[in-house]
Amino acid sequence: MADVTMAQALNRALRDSLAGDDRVLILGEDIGKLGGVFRITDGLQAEFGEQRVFDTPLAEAAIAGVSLGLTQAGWKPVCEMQFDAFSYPALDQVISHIAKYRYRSKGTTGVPMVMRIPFGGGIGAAEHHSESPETYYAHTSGLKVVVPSSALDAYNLLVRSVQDPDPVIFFEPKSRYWAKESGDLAAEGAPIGQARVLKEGQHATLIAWGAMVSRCLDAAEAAGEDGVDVEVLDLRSLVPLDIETLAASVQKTGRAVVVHEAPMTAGFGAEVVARIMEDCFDHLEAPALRVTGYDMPYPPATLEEHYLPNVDRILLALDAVLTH
Amino acid sequence: MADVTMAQALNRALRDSLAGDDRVLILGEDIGKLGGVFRITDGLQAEFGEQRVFDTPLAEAAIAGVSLGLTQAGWKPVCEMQFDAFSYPALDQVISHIAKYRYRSKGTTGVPMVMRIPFGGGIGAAEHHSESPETYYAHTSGLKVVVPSSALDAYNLLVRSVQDPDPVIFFEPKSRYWAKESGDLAAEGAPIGQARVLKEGQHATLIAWGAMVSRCLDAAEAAGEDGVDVEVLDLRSLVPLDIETLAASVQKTGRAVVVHEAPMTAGFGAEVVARIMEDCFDHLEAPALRVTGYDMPYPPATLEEHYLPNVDRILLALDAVLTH
Amino acid sequence: MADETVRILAPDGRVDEEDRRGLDLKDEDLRQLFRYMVLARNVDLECTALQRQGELAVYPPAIGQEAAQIGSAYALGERDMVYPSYREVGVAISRGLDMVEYMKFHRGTWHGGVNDPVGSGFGMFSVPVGSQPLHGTGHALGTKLDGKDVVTITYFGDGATSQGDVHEAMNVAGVFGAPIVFFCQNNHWAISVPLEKQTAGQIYRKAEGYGFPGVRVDGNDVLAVYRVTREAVERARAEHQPTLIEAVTYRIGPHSTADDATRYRTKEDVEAWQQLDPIERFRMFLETAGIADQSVFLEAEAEGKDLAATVRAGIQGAPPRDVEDLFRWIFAELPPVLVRQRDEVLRLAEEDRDG
Amino acid sequence: MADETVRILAPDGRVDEEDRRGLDLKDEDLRQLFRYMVLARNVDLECTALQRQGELAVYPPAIGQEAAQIGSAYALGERDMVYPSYREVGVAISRGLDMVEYMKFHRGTWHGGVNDPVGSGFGMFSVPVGSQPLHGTGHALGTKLDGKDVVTITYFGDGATSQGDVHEAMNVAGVFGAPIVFFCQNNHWAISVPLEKQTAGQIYRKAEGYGFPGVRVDGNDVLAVYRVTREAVERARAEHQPTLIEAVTYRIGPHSTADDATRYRTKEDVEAWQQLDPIERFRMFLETAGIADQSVFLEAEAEGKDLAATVRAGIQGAPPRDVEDLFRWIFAELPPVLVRQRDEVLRLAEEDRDG
Ligand SMILES: Cc1ncc(C[n+]2csc(CCOP(=O)(O)OP(=O)(O)O)c2C)c(N)n1
Ligand SMILES: Cc1ncc(C[n+]2csc(CCOP(=O)(O)OP(=O)(O)O)c2C)c(N)n1
Ligand SMILES: [Mg+2]
Ligand SMILES: [Mg+2]
Repeated sequence: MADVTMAQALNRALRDSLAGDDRVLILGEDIGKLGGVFRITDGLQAEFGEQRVFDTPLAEAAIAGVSLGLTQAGWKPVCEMQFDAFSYPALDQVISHIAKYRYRSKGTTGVPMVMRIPFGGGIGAAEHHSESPETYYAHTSGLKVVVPSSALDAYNLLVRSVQDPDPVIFFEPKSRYWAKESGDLAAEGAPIGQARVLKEGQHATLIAWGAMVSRCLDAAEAAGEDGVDVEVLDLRSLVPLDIETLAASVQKTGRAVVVHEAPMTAGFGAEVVARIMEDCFDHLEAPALRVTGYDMPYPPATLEEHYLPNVDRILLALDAVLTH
Repeated sequence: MADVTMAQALNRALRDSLAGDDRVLILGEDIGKLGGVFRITDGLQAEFGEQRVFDTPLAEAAIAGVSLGLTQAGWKPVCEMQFDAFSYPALDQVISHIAKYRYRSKGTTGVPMVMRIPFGGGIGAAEHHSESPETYYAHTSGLKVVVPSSALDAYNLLVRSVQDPDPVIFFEPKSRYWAKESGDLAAEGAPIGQARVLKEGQHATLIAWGAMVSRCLDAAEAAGEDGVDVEVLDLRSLVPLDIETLAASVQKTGRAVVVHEAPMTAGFGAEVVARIMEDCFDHLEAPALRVTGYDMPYPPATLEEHYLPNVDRILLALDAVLTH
Repeated sequence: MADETVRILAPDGRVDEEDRRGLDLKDEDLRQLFRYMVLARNVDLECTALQRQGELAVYPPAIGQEAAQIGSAYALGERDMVYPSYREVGVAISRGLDMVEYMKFHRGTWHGGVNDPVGSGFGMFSVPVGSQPLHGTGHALGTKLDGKDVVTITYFGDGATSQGDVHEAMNVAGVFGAPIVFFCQNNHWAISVPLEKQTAGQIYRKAEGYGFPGVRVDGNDVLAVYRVTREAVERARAEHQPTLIEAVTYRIGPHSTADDATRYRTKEDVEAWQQLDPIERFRMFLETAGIADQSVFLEAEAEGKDLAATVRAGIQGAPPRDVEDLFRWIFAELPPVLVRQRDEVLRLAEEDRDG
Repeated sequence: MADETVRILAPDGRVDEEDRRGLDLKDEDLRQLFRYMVLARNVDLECTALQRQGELAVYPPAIGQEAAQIGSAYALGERDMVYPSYREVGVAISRGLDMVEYMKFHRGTWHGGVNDPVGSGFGMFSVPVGSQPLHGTGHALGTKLDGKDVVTITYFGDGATSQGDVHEAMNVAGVFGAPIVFFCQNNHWAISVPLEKQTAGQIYRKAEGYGFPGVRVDGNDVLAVYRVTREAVERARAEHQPTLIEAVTYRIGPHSTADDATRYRTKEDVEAWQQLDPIERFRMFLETAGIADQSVFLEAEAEGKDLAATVRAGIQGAPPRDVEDLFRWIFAELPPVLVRQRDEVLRLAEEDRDG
């Protein structure tokens, strides 16, 4: 049992996937010799060769569309979008084809591919490098949308994503790349489609995914010091969404706050609140609230601390639902 | 006071905008001689010339990006995406530039353009011609997102959109293009950012936009026959959202159902429910529910009736909130 | 058409004998080409009629483009793969697809065109213009990685050449040496937008920028189309080099049955091209060269009528699919949210049936 | 570089005298070109240093690309408009931008680069690779519609040529005869991806497909760059014809200060190009031709150091903007939801300040 960062865990998941299944390919910008700008693919080209791990021209629509084509030649491509906002040129291929091909082809032609997207803020990056576009994907029927929050689960989820028969959009919380977790790397964690209760509690439920999970854990700890017993739910999988675990938790606590980095309006937090409304209404002691990024373009690095949900804002919201 | 279809009203709005402001331009695919596949731009090129109204090459990213460039040369472009799903190739330009340029340029360089997108199903069209992508846009900070539901308001909203200093994504409900309304065309209706109560009622609020508004009115009428007095709210403007009118109505009735064609998960209905949760919780007698398209790619034409919210499904949801 | 356009058959059916001898086509093949073209024409006309009668929702006629479609498809090997747009009825016929299934797309009973794209070697209809060449490039790259002896061909229109995706597909194919043929049917129109408003360049010369050959061919000359495609296919197979082919032809019909082409072009525009009809041209050649006679022509016609009748019989009154099918193929396994949604739909459908 | 590459100055500073006389540049202009290049080099190096010292978040060095940037920008008229990427420090300097404001992008105090893109004739930084040529095409089309005597130039890299947007921009510009110059700095790298993995074609020959001229120029030869850009600008102005220019140069530095270029290229790769340094080459020419002497060179250096010092002084410790600014420029008028959000942020910021 050693400490491992999320970046290392992801790298290992890719390595083990390449080693375990000779139909797996890795492609993207700068993922070869460079090993990716975050080094997630470090060493993979050297180990598996340029046929299995290769750089593409600088064209995200092409990376997506070519990946789809590769699946139809029997491959399982894992492609990388270099940063969140650079996945947008690929949206048409994702929405119009990758998400729809199984449906369109009456189930004959699934799309077993993974699109990895490093996402989110908090790393002091330039414009277009800190966005949280998960809603665009979660609203696109036919895609699975997965977001790990810790190193070990990142390994587990990525290996499972590569094995999944359907297209998985795999969001990697950049600001957690270097966060460590102790344990063995194994794809033995919860499958895609299950949420995890990371901390049990009785008074309120905090719901998050990606980088906001650790922030919620921090908030829960702070609240605990004031005697408030907060449950923390890591959704992990936005699509399929684990309504059962979500409803069970909120029905128990009667109070919920969902936290995400993306802007509030039509963010995935709204979906979580809507599900709580539908499935937990009679158990609610207070309105389920959202703590999110604001409805603005992602701000410049030196101001991002004001934009991102922080422990204070989460505690304020907890206070609001607890005192309602 | 004559009967006018929404298609005619939109055509007149564009005509009057071109006539009233010589900086207005119209561009898109097949919008010149053909007058657009729905004839919304019929006769405009003949009247205003090929300098003001012109066809572009078949490239939606170009239409969007070139429109942005045109604003920086002092023009007010109104561009057309031929169908909903064909707006996706332009998403990168919309999200990364059109929505952000005012912000990025510290307010010096707004983007006074309109992107018209005929949207929605119910017209028996082929794949990719019936989608409801409003969530993608509503979740993109920096855009206004507007959806008329009737001919007169379509005129009013389009004229106002063209005059707006910010980028407006203007969704046109295709299945209502040929629906008539009686009255004078004038930009004297409610401004962008205000919802309209189309029918007052005491027992529950139906909330919709675009083509689903008339379906809600039908449902309200049917409910009325059973003595249920339903209020119908036409949001008109998803961004900015008129939370005041929304909250006032739901606080009054205590019951709400939101209806849209787009798939449920992370659809804009979730945002409406989340706002109701936040602003009306103590007034709610029942959970606010959603009646939406299902979480699937838009189905083939011969099955779309099963996908689209219909009066029966709306009545079922009304019943659920009324009997909760 | 400029000098650089490859042509074997003159519009009056005369042929450059040397060119012809250079072709690896037996008389039998020539008759087969003719046959496919006639089949395509018949099915195409029938489908336009079926749409007028309300049996199809919409149909995009391919009339006039038969030489481009049949000539190119005939140059493919059995296991080669096609990524089409929505107008490739001729390609589909000569690849042996089930044309009733194919037309169900246009009836709106399901998306896509055929059941199993990979199995049939014919990708699903691609409606978003210009999006499918990327799939073709990916497929071609995939077969190359496997060392398979498979060539991929992708069809798209003149309008599609304006799309970024088409550029990206060609560029990527060039970089990876993907065994693919980019086959552009320049039919002079993208709905109402004429070629000269689509690009100021020459389509086939766009290949220069990608480092592989670009060829322009008379798209109404089935022999020339066959020859340039054959060469391109061989180049792809043997040298892993892509080719861009611009087949210059004309959209004789409207963009689709929903289109009113009189709004943007004249009868004269069309008539000039009707003179260049690819089937009649080829027929004259076959007759003059003594390769086929009236009986062959009549037989092809009859077969065409038969196929058209089969399509009509298969499509006429074809029912919508089961409501359950709505939910069958979204994911390999239906997640809980969709189970709820399916149950609602099935309940409602049943209630409907029951009264 | 192949024959077709335009060059006036040999790497050793020798010049084709006839070529040189053909230039509309006085000795004064030549000294000015040199001055700008030296300013750019100095600011560039300073900013790399500032980043290392933590004063900038990240910086993309332009070292080695000064001739391409200065030579092309010098060919513009005063009212012409630039749509840059993120590496155009030399263009910015020679267009007279406030370089402290410019660098605030790299400090992360705001996006975009300068205050008023239209007013300053210099668009905002465009980070999404290849996205800005479309804005340039739109702007150029807009000025043409107004009959204005304005030319637009847009800068992008070799990597950007793979993007669909760049293709679409050139194609649309060709169709509309937009007065624009597409200026590609082929610096051989897109982060770690070398040119040969970016495209199998020649960049300048991509213009063939769009029906306008494509020119390749030695991008380390400021005179040749000036000449081809001048010609392109005049062609745009007088004939409304776009031009694609490929300036062949080299990214001497890492992609950005965050990049470790040793992972993908050797010292030797870089050294070969360091021999071709554009400033030294031009200096030798100026000296040999008697146009400038040591005093001019020293003066330029001194001025460069001054400008670098100004940038340093302006940027060092530059505070973040006010929290209020977060909400100032989202819409012309702040809608209710954002008013709520702003009030929350301001309340929290105040509480923070108060303890
Ligand atoms: C991305 C996209 N934009 C717009 C459309 C609408 N549309 C359908 S076909 C067509 C014209 C296509 O022209 P071309 O590529 O020349 O092919 P052709 O129809 O002539 O065979 C257009 C604009 C579409 N299907 N996809
Ligand atoms: C759409 C997009 N994809 C990826 C990136 C990440 N990225 C930033 S610069 C760069 C390489 C650009 O290469 P090139 O166009 O040659 O310009 P250069 O940096 O060499 O000046 C990449 C991949 C980006 N900024 N935008
Ligand atoms: Mg065409
Ligand atoms: Mg480069």
